[in-house]
Amino acid sequence: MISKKTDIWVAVALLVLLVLTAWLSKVNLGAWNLAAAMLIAVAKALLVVIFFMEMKVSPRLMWLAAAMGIFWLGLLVGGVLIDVGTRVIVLPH
Amino acid sequence: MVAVIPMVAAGIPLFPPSASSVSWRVDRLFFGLCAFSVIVVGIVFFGNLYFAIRYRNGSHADRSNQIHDSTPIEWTWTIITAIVFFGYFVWGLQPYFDDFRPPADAMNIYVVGRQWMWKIEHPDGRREINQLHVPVGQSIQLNLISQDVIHSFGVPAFRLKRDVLPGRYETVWFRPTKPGTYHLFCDQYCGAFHSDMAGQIVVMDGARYQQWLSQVRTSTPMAREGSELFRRHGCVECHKPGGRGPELSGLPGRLVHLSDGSVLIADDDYIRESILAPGTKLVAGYPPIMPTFQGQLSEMQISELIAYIKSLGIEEQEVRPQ
Amino acid sequence: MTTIAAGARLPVARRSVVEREHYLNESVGVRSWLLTTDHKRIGILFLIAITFFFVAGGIAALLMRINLLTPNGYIVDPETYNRLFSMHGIMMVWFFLIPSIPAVLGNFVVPMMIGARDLAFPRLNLLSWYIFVLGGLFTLADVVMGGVDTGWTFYTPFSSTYSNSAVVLAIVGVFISGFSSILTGLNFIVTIHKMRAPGMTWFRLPLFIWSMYTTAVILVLASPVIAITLVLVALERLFHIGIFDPRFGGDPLLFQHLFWFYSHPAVYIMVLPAMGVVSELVACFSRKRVFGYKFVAFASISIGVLGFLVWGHHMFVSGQAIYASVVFSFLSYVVAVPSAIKVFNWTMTMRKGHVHFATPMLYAYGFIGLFTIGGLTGLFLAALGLDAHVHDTYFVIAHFHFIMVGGSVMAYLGGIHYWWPKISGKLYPEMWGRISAVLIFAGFNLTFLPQFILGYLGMPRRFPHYPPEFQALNVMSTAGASILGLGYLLPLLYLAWSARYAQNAPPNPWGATGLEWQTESPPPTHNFEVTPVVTEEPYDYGEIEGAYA
Amino acid sequence: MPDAHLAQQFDDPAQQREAAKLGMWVFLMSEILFFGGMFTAYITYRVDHPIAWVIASHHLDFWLGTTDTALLLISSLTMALAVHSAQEGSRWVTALFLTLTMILGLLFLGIKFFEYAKHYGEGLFPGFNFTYKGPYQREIFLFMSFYFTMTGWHAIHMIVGLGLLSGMLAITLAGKFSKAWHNPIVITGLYWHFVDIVWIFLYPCFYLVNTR
Repeated sequence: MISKKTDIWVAVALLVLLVLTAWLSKVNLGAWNLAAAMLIAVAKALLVVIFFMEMKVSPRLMWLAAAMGIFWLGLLVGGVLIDVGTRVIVLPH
Repeated sequence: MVAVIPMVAAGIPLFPPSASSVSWRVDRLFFGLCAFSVIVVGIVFFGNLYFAIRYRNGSHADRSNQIHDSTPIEWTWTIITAIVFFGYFVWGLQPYFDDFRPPADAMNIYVVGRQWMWKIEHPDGRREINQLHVPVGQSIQLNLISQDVIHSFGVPAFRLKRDVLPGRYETVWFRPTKPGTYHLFCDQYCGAFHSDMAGQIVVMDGARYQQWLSQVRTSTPMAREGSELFRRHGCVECHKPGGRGPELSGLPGRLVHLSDGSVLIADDDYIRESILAPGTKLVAGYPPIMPTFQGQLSEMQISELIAYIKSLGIEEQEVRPQ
Repeated sequence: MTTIAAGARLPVARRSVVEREHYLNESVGVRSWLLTTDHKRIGILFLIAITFFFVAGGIAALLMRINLLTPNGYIVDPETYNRLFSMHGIMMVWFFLIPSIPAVLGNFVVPMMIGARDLAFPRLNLLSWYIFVLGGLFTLADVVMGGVDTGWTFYTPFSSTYSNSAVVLAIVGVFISGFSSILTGLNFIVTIHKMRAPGMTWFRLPLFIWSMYTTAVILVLASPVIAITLVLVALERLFHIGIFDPRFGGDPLLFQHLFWFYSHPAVYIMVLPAMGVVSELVACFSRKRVFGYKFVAFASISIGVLGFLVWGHHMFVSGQAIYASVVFSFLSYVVAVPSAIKVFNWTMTMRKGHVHFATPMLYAYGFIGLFTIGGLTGLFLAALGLDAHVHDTYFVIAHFHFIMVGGSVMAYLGGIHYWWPKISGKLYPEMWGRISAVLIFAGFNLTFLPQFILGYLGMPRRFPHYPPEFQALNVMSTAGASILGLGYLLPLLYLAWSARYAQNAPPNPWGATGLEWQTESPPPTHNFEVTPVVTEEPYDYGEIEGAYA
Repeated sequence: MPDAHLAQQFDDPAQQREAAKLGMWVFLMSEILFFGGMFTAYITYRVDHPIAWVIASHHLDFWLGTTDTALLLISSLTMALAVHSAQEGSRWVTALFLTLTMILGLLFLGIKFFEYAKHYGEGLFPGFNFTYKGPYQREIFLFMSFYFTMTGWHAIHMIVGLGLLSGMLAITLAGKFSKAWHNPIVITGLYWHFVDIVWIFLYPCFYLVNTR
């Protein structure tokens, strides 16, 4: 079982990440801002999933369910971006 | 298949005309896929039939050493199918890429799709509705855009189809190779009169095209468009000689006796009001069956109808689209 | 285990037995049905609900076909015709085809096939039925309020801005029925994972379970996307928030991407269960294990996964980028391979078997033939060059009706006949079953083969008026539709008749393997007196000489 | 005497617990796709109008968004602690943490509706009161539409979560849960953490849009 102490440390880590991402958004890193914000968001989400949702102690099946949800979201976004990203738009003059 | 012969003789079309530079390539791909389909359906049909008859219950066929699994067989028909499919995929690409790269010498024609009508504008400013006259052999580039919903400019004879999007130009090109009149359809569902949005592509050889260019007097466009609306919205069904609605030719300026006994001189407002609210000023002796066109006609369309009704009275031999 | 021959030559052994207690007579009365948590009763409740919508959708289809007898519309004006094809689409897709095999046959048979007493969440299962009925009521309310004229595809900006029909009501109906799908899918996934009988490993599962598992995964992953997409359209219609509105820089293709991301996997939701039923029928009526069990099982899984990658082939001519169209065209050819494998495996199953031509097997043959043609015509539409010509024409209509009606509905009827003795405890009249199967096959072909020709001629879909030269082929299609309509009426009659008056069915009338045949017909409420233990491979027909039929 | 809470279709409590958790995870799979649809639309428009998105994002209150995120992260902690104490069977500690979680949730919603009211006042509420005139008016209209739709749906999920939590609190106070039987709290915990994760992604998408 995940102990209460671990939970508290995870919460502290989450708040630190929140402060980090908030601060980073004020700093102009160019294209890296988007990447940084997304990376930190993914890190926070993983912390919540693994510790708070006790994925660490759950059987492989739960991992598969969570992973499939994310993978399918990736299919949807990826498929749409293949079209939207490579479209040559002729705007009406 | 014996029934097919009389069908063809009775003029039932079984294959569309092939009238553009690309159509024979699309047909070749179609027949290639048909051949493959006949083979596969043949294998499956005769395979099932043969096994069904030979191994039907009660038959004394040899059923020793039944095989339930055979990985080699499975992989062979998987790989063969995959390779054949990949071949057809590559074959399918080629006609598609032709559509996307119009030749440099193409004549630019602007097509505006709007609810239930194609407005086509030639490079020299000539405007047509639901009609496109083009010379044979000349590459035509169509710049398609829609004013409201998504339509689709479809010409089966040219094996051509491209959706017409609001807010964005779509370009497609074709080169007609055979003179004639071919169907133009709206292929993307766009509302009540989606099927009435059909028109014609008239391909003419050089001489007749020049003759068409010079001969056609561009009548007052408003009246021309009005006549189109008059037909499209079904006014012609009632307002024709001997029809259920009052006669409209020569209406402007004429005295009209209303069902409530009063009399008025027909003017634009009266015509406009009786289009939008037909019940208010009903002509004597006619049943109140005319539907309201509120919300179906824009202001511009109503003025075009009025222009058309006015032109009815003056010159009868108006050039109308056939 | 002696197998008693079904059909007319059966020695009449009308058991004047004191009525054995089973799930049908265990508790009686409307309350017991409306508050049941028994997966078998909920399956029957779904059967009743979707049959109503099948009849309603079928009537809409017949009216459309009659209207197409003449080029300028025979009985209805264009606005009504548009509402007819929209209702036909919505009712058939969401209120008949998607729930047909999973919610009726799946609910009834899945727990019994894996040796469980019930689904994992029986109350959620009943909730799924009530949600389905609520969605159906909204759709009927929409019909009363004048119907929707956007087609079942709800393309924007027409559906969100320009249509002045009861679009929001229809959207709410479909939105609610989406959650019924999610709950059914959720129930099946958890049941198949967690509640299999001892010894029932994954590779001892019947192939019907494999296809139901894949369908459940697709149901859970695809339905929410259509739910949110339709909600956005409803918000756009009610509050003009501009998401799909080109005037605000909205992307007209975004709706099509989100819609087809659901709707192509939805066609696999409709056809995969049918493939599962056909695997069962072919194995049972050839008295032989399905050829290449593992390949057929993994073909189901790969169809489920690949089915999510191909939605762009609906948008080849709708202004999608060239690069995306090439990728989607390639993937559409890849997803066709597993379907081909399945057809070859079914054919090979019959080799060296004992083939019986009972009604379910006739439906299985119908499925294999028509699904093959349907699948192959899909290759025509996936070829980029050819799609430019046949997209949005009657070629597409013929293609998907070959798979939906020729495939799914045939397999659904096959499954209903196959498990009817287990559902109702009665034997349906075999002769009538065969007559209706042949009638449906003939009517179907006469209806949809001419439409391939019409499609290549370029007749667009959803056309109330068409050029005069297409009339002859349309008349043939309407003639076929009337035969098809009659063909569907017959099973309704003789199955209802058989539920009351036919002979009682033995536990295993077809001599089939599978746990659902090892318990009584109709089964007790808890399915098995003692939970069976599975020891050997599925479909173990061995060398028994089929004494049956 | 078989376990009172063991449903008839299960063989033993462990199977029932695992089935319940798997059931909730499968439901969360569908919820990921439900919000995923909106995120896909959001990404499409961000690719189409990158600069406008940055300007539109400045209309949102950065500090309110950050405090909201902090509140939700802490509520996730209290929820996890509630689940732990439920597993240990201590009734009052569980009730305490459940109440804390609900308070934090209500605070979050309070801030959120305050923001909604503020934007309504500024005339930035598409569909109801959108009077913004200025550069990128159309794109800001779109951005705000997305903001209200996506955070709106998130708020609806929060309200459902608060409903579930109050139900759990009632059952806990009535002493029905024990060391052996506390599945519903675990399930509610999974749901609450999921709603928190959705906000974790909503926050950067709307409040931290600063460059391309």
